[in-house]
Amino acid sequence: METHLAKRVEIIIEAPLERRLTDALVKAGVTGYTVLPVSGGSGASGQWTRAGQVSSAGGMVAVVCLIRPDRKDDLLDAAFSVVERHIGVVSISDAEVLRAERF
Amino acid sequence: METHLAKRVEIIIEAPLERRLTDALVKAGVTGYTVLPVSGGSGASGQWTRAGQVSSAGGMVAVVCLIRPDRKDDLLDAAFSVVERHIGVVSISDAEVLRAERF
Amino acid sequence: METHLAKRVEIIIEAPLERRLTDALVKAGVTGYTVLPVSGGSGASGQWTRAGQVSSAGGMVAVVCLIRPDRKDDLLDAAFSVVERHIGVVSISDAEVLRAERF
Amino acid sequence: MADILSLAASNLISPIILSFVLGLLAALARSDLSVPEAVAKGMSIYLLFAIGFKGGVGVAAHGLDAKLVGTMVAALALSFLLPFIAFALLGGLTKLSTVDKAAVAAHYGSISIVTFVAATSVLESRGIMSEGYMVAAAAVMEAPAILSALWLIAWKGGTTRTDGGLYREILLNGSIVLLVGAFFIGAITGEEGLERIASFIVSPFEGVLCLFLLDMGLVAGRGLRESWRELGIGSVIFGVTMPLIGSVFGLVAALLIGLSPGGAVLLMTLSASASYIAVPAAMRVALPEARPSIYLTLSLGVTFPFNLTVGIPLYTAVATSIAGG
Amino acid sequence: MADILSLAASNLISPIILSFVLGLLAALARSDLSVPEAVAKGMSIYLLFAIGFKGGVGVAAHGLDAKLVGTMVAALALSFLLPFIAFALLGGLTKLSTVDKAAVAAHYGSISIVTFVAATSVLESRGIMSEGYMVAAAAVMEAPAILSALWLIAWKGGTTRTDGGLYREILLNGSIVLLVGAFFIGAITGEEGLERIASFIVSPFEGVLCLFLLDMGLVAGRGLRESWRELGIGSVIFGVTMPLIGSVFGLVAALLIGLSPGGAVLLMTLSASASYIAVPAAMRVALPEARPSIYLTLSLGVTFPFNLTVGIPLYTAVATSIAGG
Amino acid sequence: MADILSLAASNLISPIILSFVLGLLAALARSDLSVPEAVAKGMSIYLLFAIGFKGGVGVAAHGLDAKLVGTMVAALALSFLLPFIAFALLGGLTKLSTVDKAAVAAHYGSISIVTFVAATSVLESRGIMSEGYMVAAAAVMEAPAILSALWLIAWKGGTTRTDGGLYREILLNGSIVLLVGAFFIGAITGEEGLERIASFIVSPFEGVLCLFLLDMGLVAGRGLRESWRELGIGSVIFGVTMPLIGSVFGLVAALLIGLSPGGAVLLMTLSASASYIAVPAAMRVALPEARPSIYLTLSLGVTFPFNLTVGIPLYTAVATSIAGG
Ligand SMILES: Nc1ncnc2c1ncn2[C@@H]1O[C@H](COP(=O)(O)O)[C@@H](O)[C@H]1O
Ligand SMILES: Nc1ncnc2c1ncn2[C@@H]1O[C@H](COP(=O)(O)O)[C@@H](O)[C@H]1O
Ligand SMILES: Nc1ncnc2c1ncn2[C@@H]1O[C@H](COP(=O)(O)O)[C@@H](O)[C@H]1O
Ligand code: NA
Ligand code: NA
Ligand code: NA
Repeated sequence: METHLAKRVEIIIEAPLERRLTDALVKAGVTGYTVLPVSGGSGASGQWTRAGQVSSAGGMVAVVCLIRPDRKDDLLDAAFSVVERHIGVVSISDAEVLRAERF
Repeated sequence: METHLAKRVEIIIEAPLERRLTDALVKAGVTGYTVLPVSGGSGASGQWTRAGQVSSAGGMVAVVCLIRPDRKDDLLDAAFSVVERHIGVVSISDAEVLRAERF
Repeated sequence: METHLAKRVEIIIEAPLERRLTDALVKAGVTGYTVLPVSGGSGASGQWTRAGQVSSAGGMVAVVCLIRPDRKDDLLDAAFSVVERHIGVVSISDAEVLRAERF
Repeated sequence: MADILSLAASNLISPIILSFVLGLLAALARSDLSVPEAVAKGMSIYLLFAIGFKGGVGVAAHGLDAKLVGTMVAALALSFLLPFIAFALLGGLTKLSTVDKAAVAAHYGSISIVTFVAATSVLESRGIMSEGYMVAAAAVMEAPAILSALWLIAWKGGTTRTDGGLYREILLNGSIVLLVGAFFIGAITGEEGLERIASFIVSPFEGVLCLFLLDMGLVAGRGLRESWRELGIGSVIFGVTMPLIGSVFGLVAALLIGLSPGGAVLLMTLSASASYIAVPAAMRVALPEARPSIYLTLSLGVTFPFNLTVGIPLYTAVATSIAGG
Repeated sequence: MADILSLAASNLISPIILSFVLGLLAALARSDLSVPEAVAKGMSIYLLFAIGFKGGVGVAAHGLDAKLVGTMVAALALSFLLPFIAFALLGGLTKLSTVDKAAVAAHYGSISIVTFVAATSVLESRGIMSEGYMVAAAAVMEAPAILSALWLIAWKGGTTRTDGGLYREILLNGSIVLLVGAFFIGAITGEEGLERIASFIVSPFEGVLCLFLLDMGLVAGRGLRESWRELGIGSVIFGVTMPLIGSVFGLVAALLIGLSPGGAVLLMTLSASASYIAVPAAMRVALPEARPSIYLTLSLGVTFPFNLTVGIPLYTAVATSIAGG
Repeated sequence: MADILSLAASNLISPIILSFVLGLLAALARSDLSVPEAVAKGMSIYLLFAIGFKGGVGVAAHGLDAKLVGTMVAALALSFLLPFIAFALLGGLTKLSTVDKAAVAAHYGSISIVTFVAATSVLESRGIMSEGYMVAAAAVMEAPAILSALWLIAWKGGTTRTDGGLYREILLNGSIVLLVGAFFIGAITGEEGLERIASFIVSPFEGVLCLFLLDMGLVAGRGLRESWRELGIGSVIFGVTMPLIGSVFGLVAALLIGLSPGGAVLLMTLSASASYIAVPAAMRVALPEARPSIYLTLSLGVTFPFNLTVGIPLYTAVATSIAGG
């Protein structure tokens, strides 16, 4: 099966910023993204869990984005513009994908 | 701690196909897989969210599968046979695992 | 955008052990982690799904941890001490991160 | 006519309809109001269980009548037949691909259980009786239309993905199993069983229906906002014409069988309504090339609100005046 | 005074308060008791829908009175004004940064709908009537305080992140839309509508409130356990003083408008309560540097229990004796 | 005997049992019917809160009687003792490893709160009174059996993983905390408190129980389908014998204490039932080598349905005829 090089970008960001991030990603030219729920975590700003929460404020989501390697910088710029002042982490790893025409 | 080379395959696929995919994976010889819920996303076929949905039709799941590197082709063939006509993405990255005897 | 090398460790572990694992990670010096819900899976000990479950016993969670590469061994030792006798998988992949000062 | 209008007006200002409208408006205005998926599924389980159970109790109380078999046969026939009519109508009104037309047709041959529930709730508020086994007719009509759609595709030379698993999935679909199962539980335990759980499945029923319709409004509104551009005017005309055509078939069947006016209203509603749970999932497996932005938007965004606001009062007025109210 | 104490005591041993205490204790003792997020959101949707609907029915039943406009203006003014008082008070009592002070101030200018609901439930159990449109006042008070906080930051030379989207999000926040929407549905369908869904939104209301407060106790307790170290004694004093100050402003406004004693209690409660849903989400977007460990812990861990246990009985006693009970 | 059979038959056709059967059949037939995890947890919170609260109100109404202490001591003793009997019986009937035997034994010393709830619901429908504090006995019996199992392992030379955290987790387990907490809330607020929330925790109780048992049937059926191959015939015999043995111990204890017939039924049911929430989670931590496919399948797939269908009517018949009904 033929595969193609790609980058897998995973952005863990506060839930209230989800739409702003995905809008920025789309503007930066990504063809798609997937949002995974996050149930808890810990970092410099303390520990948290979604259990029993009503407000979206106390939670994060993970946005996974597969992109062609040459789009990496645009995407990171876009992501960073949203994440900049906020808590959350951005990681990038090398990946291969099937069906490169989709990215 | 000794680690062993492996591949991490992540398949984001429509929820109604989950069982077909995992059956195909098992047939292709994977020793295990893990299914993560997906709460929303966007791609060529538009944007979606699971919020308020009752039908499984309007949603996707992420299936993560750690395999020995030499099993990669079998697995991709199996995955592709299911994903082929459907929306969704398949990505593979290099990984190391503990306890290689499990894979 | 400047990125820094890191390791992305993903630990899929039984839900009742979540707190023990995260405590061990924190002790081993990780600066943060993120917990993702897992809805089902399969492995040597059979197939399972969270659907309809009340007890935390029949389920797993995925703990994702981004670390500086030099912390990898400490973290794996810590993770292994918890996972050792239990079912579950640990995988590590290379990654880059933004904002290295956070890790 | 004045009667229909007044019925429609009084129907329109019910909490049920207004809750749907609230959800629709909130979604169109891009409010972040949303119902968690688990809660929506929970309410749907509640509604299916309650409506099935009450149908079963109805059968236990009033006995099986001779019309039961006729009703089931008619339901089966309608569900097989209506997709062909829908397919032909779509051919006349739209330029959709064969696959899209077949997928839409499958939705309109199948049924929307919430539309059915809303109709029973209207009947109840007007004191119109109906046959308890109409719930079984609803269950019978869920799946056959999918086969018609697959047959249409095969006939047009297209390919579908129908492994053996698909038929089991369609038949043992969660909502069918729950509806039928609850129906049997109701039929077995009867009035006595109902009494024990009435304050759970009867009294709060209409309130839960409000919140569920709020959610349906949110989902429908989100779908419309995302996909209305893909719907041509022809599709929209289809979305309001097809239920009317379907309801006529339902009415004729009801008259032939000799159903009560309430039963006729329900068979009309079933024929007029379009699926939004079982069929979409089956389509994703069997006809992945068909676009949900067409079939879901039509079924949930056009036909569902049409039936809720105009359709049900209309079918009620027609059936009660023709079938003798 | 004895009256207040006995009111407070009888209030304290209600299932509602005790459920909150149970949640609080369970969280402090690190029990793994927890309510799933989806269930908590489901209960919150139920409570907002029920309280909005009943408010609307109240307006439909008793008619709009001339005080309505006054109440809305007062609610708006209070929500704009209180953050400035809170900001000043925080300046005197704590060493918090400007950003933290502004964020806390926004919470105290806004309202906690559960505190409001708990107050209505106390009023009901004492047979004290209140104006139905107080629910609309609650909705009006949700958002304006956010603007005051942003203005405070700008005035102090700080920067906020306020794209156009933010204002839409604040105004079309799910809880505001649901509360206002349900209010209108209640007002349109009136007593007749209420009757159809009363066994859903009226009878089980207080029981659902118990479970919701159990969850609030769990969340508040977890917050306190995690963050109490970051709260200085000054902040805690603020957390119990500010509601009292707020309630006095609410009382004065109520007297000026001429609200009924029950209405006065509710306006006092609104002024005294601090947001824990809409404002925190807005703060995460607009003032990301402000620490949730301060503003959420104060609002949910200090002021919420204070109002629940001491505040509401106190406001009830004061309002009924001054506004003529 | 005829009495027992008629009791059993009338029990079997209750909506509660039939809902369980429906879930079981749906899972065995591989239907995709499923209840979301959050909804299942929400229902379990509701049931624990309601049953605890009602027990507390019972104590408040009828007062503490001298038997209370005896009941708690007996409950404690039974929970410590029964695992040893189960362990020995498993040794005779099966070839399971020591670890598996100990884990199964822990489950049978502990209790299933849903079985308890189903028994109270049978008692209520027959108008048989029972002591309110039986709920407290249920809470007392949740955890001690775990210690017996760990002790059995240590005695056999095995190793367990018991850090200090484990004991806190077992004792402050969510379901124990909620049950005991609700019991105290009920005892404190009494009949007056109950009245305020009765239409939430009393009237819809049996209906919620139906849906919860539907879910239990689904989970049990899935477990059976997945793991029945691992159960030998010996294990299955254990799964229906052990509850009978347990119930005899419960009966003897009840007679020694002088419990009412209803109380005796409940103590028998507690002794006969096997845990499916608290113990499995503790086993995953302390005895990871024990196989859930054995202990969960036995507890949920064999013993739970046995008690629900045969056990409870049998215990009721025996207790009422011996303890003087
Ligand atoms: N090293 C890390 N690995 C994985 N997730 C992290 C890490 N650091 C932070 N996070 C996630 O990001 C959130 C905010 O982190 P922080 O800004 O450090 O408080 C945490 O609650 C975690 O969910
Ligand atoms: N580049 C991508 N990165 C991550 N997820 C994607 C990507 N493209 C598509 N997806 C996911 O796959 C689904 C279907 O994509 P598509 O087939 O492009 O409509 C989307 O809704 C996303 O959840
Ligand atoms: N190869 C694998 N890839 C991904 N997840 C796995 C794999 N093997 C096991 N798992 C996960 O770990 C759980 C326990 O695995 P096991 O210990 O093999 O029963 C499974 O139910 C899966 O959720
Ligand atoms: Na139809
Ligand atoms: Na306020
Ligand atoms: Na037992």
